Amino acid sequence: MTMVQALNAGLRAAMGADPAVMILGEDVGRLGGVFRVTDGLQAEFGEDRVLDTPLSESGIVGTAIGLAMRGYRPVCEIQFDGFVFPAFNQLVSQLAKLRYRSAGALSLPVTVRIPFGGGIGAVEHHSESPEAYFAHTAGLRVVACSNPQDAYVMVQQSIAGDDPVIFLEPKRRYWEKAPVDRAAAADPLHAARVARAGTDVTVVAYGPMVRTCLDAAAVAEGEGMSLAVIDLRTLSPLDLQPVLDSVRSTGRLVVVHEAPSNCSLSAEIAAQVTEEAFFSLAAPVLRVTGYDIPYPPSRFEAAYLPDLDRILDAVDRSRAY
Amino acid sequence: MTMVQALNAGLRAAMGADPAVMILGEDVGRLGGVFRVTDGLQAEFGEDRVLDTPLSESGIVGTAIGLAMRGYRPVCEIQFDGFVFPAFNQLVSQLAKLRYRSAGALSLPVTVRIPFGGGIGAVEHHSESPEAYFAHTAGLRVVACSNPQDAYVMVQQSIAGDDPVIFLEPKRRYWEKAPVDRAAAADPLHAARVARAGTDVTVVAYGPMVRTCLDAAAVAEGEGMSLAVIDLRTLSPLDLQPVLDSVRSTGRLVVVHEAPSNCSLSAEIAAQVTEEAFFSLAAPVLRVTGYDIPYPPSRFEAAYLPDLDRILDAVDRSRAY
Amino acid sequence: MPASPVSRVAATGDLRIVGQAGSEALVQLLTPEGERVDHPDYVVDAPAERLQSLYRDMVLARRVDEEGTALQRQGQLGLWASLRGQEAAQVGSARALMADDMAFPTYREHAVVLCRGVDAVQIMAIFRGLTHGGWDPHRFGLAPYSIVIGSQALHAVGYALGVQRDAARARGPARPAGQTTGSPVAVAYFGDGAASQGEVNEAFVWAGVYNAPVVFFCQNNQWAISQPAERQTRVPLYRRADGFGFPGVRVDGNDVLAVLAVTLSALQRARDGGGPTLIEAFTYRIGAHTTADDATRYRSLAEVETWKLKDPLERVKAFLHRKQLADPAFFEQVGAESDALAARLRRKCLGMADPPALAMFDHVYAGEHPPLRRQRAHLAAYLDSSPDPGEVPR
Amino acid sequence: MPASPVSRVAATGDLRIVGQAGSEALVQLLTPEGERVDHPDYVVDAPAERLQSLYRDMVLARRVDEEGTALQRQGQLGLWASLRGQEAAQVGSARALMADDMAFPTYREHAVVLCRGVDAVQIMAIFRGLTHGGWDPHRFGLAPYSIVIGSQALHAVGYALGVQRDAARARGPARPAGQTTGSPVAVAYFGDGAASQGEVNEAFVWAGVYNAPVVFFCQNNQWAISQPAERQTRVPLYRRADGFGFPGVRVDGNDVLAVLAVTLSALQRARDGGGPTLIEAFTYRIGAHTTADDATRYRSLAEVETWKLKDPLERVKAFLHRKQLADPAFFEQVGAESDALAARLRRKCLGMADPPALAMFDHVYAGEHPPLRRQRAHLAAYLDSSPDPGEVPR
Ligand SMILES: Cc1ncc(C[n+]2csc(CCOP(=O)(O)OP(=O)(O)O)c2C)c(N)n1
Ligand SMILES: Cc1ncc(C[n+]2csc(CCOP(=O)(O)OP(=O)(O)O)c2C)c(N)n1
Ligand SMILES: [Mg+2]
Ligand SMILES: [Mg+2]
Repeated sequence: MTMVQALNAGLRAAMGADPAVMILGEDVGRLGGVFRVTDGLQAEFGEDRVLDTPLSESGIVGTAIGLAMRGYRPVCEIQFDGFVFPAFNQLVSQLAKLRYRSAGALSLPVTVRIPFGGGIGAVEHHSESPEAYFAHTAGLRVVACSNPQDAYVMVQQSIAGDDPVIFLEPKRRYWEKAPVDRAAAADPLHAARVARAGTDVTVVAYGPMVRTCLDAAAVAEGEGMSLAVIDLRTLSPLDLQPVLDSVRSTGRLVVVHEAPSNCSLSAEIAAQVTEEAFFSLAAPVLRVTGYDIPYPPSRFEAAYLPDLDRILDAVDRSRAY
Repeated sequence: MTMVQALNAGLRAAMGADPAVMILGEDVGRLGGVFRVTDGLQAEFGEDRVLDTPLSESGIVGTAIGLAMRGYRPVCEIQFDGFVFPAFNQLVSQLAKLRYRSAGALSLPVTVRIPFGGGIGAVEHHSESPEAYFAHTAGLRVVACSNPQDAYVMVQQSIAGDDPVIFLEPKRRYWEKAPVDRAAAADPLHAARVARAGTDVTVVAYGPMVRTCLDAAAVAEGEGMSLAVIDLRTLSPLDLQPVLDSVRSTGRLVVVHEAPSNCSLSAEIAAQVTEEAFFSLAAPVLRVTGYDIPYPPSRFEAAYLPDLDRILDAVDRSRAY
Repeated sequence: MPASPVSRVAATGDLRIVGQAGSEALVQLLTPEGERVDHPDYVVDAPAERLQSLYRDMVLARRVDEEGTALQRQGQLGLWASLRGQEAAQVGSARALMADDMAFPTYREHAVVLCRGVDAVQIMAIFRGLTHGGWDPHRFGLAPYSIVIGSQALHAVGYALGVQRDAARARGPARPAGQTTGSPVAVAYFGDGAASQGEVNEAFVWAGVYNAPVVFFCQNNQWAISQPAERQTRVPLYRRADGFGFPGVRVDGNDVLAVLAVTLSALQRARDGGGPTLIEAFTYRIGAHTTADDATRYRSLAEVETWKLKDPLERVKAFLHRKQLADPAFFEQVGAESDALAARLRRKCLGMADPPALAMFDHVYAGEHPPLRRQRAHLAAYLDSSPDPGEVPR
Repeated sequence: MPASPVSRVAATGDLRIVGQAGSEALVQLLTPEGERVDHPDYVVDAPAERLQSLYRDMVLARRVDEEGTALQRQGQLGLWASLRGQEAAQVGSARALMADDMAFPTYREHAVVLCRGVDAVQIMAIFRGLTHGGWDPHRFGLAPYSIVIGSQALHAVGYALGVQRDAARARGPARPAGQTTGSPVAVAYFGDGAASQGEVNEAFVWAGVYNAPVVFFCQNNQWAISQPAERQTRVPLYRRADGFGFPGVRVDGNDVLAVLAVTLSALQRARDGGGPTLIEAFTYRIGAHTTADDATRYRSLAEVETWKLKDPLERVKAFLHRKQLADPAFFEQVGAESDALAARLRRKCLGMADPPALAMFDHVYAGEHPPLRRQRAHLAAYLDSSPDPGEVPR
């Protein structure tokens, strides 16, 4: 099934399992969401549990907090990455901090789903990668799925947990298909995953770039080079153990994401891996990222987004050290 | 004079030099700001130019954008760091992007002053260090002053520039005194500064932590250790040249800030310095930062904030590699 | 079309009120001189015990407030936000609440905290810097103090939406739409300044659209730090509700009886499925914004003196005296109680030990968080290895 | 107290209008059947040439819109947001503006763009993904399209505050407060959905408090993607203004004459120092939200058909015909003009070349930015060294 279908199935399962689970967002009900991730859920679970909201992101997150205080487990949909900022105050100063503020008396099991990233030829504000803002915010958890199986499992895990989760969905991968095994044993939510084993250079990515890195690894294999690809899955807390394990054998690391580089996830990963595996590194950690510009008009995105070539170029540069 | 007085003098000079300069914020007029940074400016320049605003941060930044489009050079005051988030949407999606969106037709010379950081025993939301959010945002410039002389000069430079600037003022240093030479030749706004030369370990900081690092360097000197201290001054764009120059001779770098560490400035600096000076480094870049928790109640802040001891501990650890 | 006035009958134990929001004038039942006046829309019949107990609440609240200011002056607290002048607004509204209602207060609602049954020591712990919160919101029906202005209004609406859903779930699918009689109500407290925040206005949008059982209780104390209320609106604040489709009412915020009546009536309306109400309690901040503020820089002493004449405690006292609804023994007893409370508070406050540093890592997350565990362990090791706190560094 | 109606006389060349906001009913001057009706508050006298030119504007706007949809279908544009049904609201309001007024549009205001004198090709360039903006806001009195819903309302207010200050500076310190006759006005365009955004409501706060020369022009087209307007408010949107202390007026948004009259009157009020007005143009989005939307999932065809009967172009055409204010030659000429515009647009659009990749680094900052310079150089070197774009990677 597609990732959209997998997410839909995951949400349906979560709602079926726990009557406290609610969905709220713009156009999530009758329309089923602009990407149809919530398709059919309102018809199945009722207007009370799948709530079409006013056009107000701060309202979506703010009322979700109140609902959580009343015992609900709200799942918020932010329509596109670029529209999460009106909710920023509620996310950073309220959702992230209310458990701490109440000395543990309040639980905030709120999942905030955000379709993120570029590559779909969209207009401004529809292709952004805001994950670093959230990873920098203590009190939040941040995860990104990269394939239908993970999407199906991780969205349920996020909803089931008692902490707020920013759940990032790689919209350019929404329509890619893969089998989903609903009964498969699942990794914990906050565990990175070795997507492909390899011995020459380690490549780390998450969300939309995992597929791109796997493609790069396939090409590299044809050229006699063995890339390990690690799908981070969890951006906060980071799980760098598989990365460190791999780097200790490859000695080389390339980190890939779409977001601009300044103070990004790749910076954090480079800093931590270098600190932990200093003597294992044969080359500095190299970063393949979006540029430090606003997301450009879509005709530029092929040049803006990390692609197979830029990844392999970084791999080459790493090996040249 | 104190840093508050230096900022006040800098703002007065900027307003005197250019009638397009305006100040807007909560309580900036009659009261002169809760820290008195704008003291006397409304009396001197009139209510039209020093505007007491409604309690609405998004309004402050949003109307400043409109004023800039009409040819003004607004200086916004956000009362405390923790209250900048209601304005986040205007800052990130509007102020940072409108020049780009208009293909260069619009100029947004807006300075957003934010008293930031902890150490003053305040209640929640009054001690935060949000700089990474802004440094991660392309289209913004971000600077932090550490002493009265820089405060005086940098606030004028920020106002005079044609780009939006997030101007961070270390509130715990507001009342520290130092002479200000109004006629002194000034560094460019976006240049880091060697605050103290040294040969054993390089220490980088900005804003409130510069004084702490200089104190640590003084203690270290007593122990026969020579620390170079670099005051970053500019967080976006970063000016890492003085850091690289120093690291190429010391081989060791410690980065210090109050903000939580995940995806922070210290991550970026560690990543970049390691990439640029890989073979010069005798030890990984070490980071002394706030913990990845919400800013704690004030009775914890002595343990939360990097202090002289924690800095010297990191220096020792660096030297132990 | 002005928001249509809806008649409600609210009863709480001894008190019977027939009230309706939507009238134009300030609702007042007790003048500053302590005269009982009638109001066409709020017909209230309150026995002596109720008036005594409201008076007592206000005296105790004022005493806690005075103690807070004193403790701050003596360096025992980092800051104090005084409620002086707003006792009637807070006590009158908080005493209208049922135990299972949920109040969402700001940093100034100390009297609300007391009325909800929380020990005043908990407030001191916040301003002493020991905790950001502390009481259990579920146990007391009281959310943590909100410091980011206006942010709590949406939480109240969300809570109210939850209540709506609970009622629907309890009643099953066949419930008549909108009827939630007897179920809890959420009350959002905020100030005149907060009315300018986008989030508060979004809360109005949501409350109107979903007909949420929520009461917006705005204490217009005339000032937001140095900004007079005219810097937030050019028409009376209670009128803001009109444009969102629910009633607004302005009540004399220094008249505890009127506040109680208006709040009870709004709560009943919400319980009956009538949706939200905005109450503007017209009052005054007698003190500075906080102990860190110098109010003489921006407002006249004359203004403050005028408002002191409208003191919320004095008018009840005068009324109780004049009508012989309380004897000197009552006033003596309240005085003694308040002395005891102050003494206890001071003793407890001075006795509060600083928490161990490592406790700052608690309650950030519910679940496991390895990086935080490592940071905590790192600090623990560091603290073990470092010299006594008293020593000069290194 | 409803916001007090204020009479204004507005004149623009051939047109004389006496109007006042604040009346209860929908303002209409031309019925869907093309009958001219009187309105007590807006007495309008419009010559034939004016009606013809408004009609022409609407025809051209509709044609541009149709071309946009067609080009998107053919893969030439990434997306198109159709204005169909809203021609009168946009043309009527935009034609009320003076050259030095400043409009702040959303992604759907194509007719406003045309009326401000911008080449329609510039709109295509945005939806083709070549640029985020493009026209010079200063030259055309038109800010860039705003996509983040509601964000532009505060910019309009800020611009208006700037105008206020310019006037004060020009007139010197002795000016009578609030008088700014003749100076520009800022106009914020937004939709029914946007009215739920906090920022829009903050814009109302600021506009009211500072009496800013701004007009809020809300096109209530009944839908925000799949959400009906009742999901944003339970009372008519124009009433929102009441609570912020300025007049709101609801106008038939499919009646170009009424929109023109109401907007002119509101602009004049702002120019005279009378402050802000909220205009709710009651209209309908005939098409889907955008070409990416499937409106059949959430609304009935019957509803759309009903609104088609209220077409903004047809009623003017009928009126012109019936009153013999335009001859067949006029309609023919407008048709020919519209054909030519469409052909030109299509030709230009197909001819738009992709920009060089390195241009994406332009206009991020005004000043020097070394890291960006390095990133640009790095990409340049990489592009130089990499294989032809046509080749299979590596
Ligand atoms: C979002 C935000 N901005 C600014 C502040 C700083 N601040 C604290 S209290 C206050 C004034 C609040 O006024 P009001 O809402 O009337 O409440 P009052 O203090 O009068 O009880 C301000 C500006 C804040 N706490 N939150
Ligand atoms: C802040 C924000 N949230 C969500 C969106 C996604 N979105 C685009 S248009 C739209 C509906 C807008 O409705 P309305 O304001 O009535 O304008 P209309 O499209 O009807 O012209 C939504 C939800 C957005 N652009 N910005
Ligand atoms: Mg107030
Ligand atoms: Mg609409």
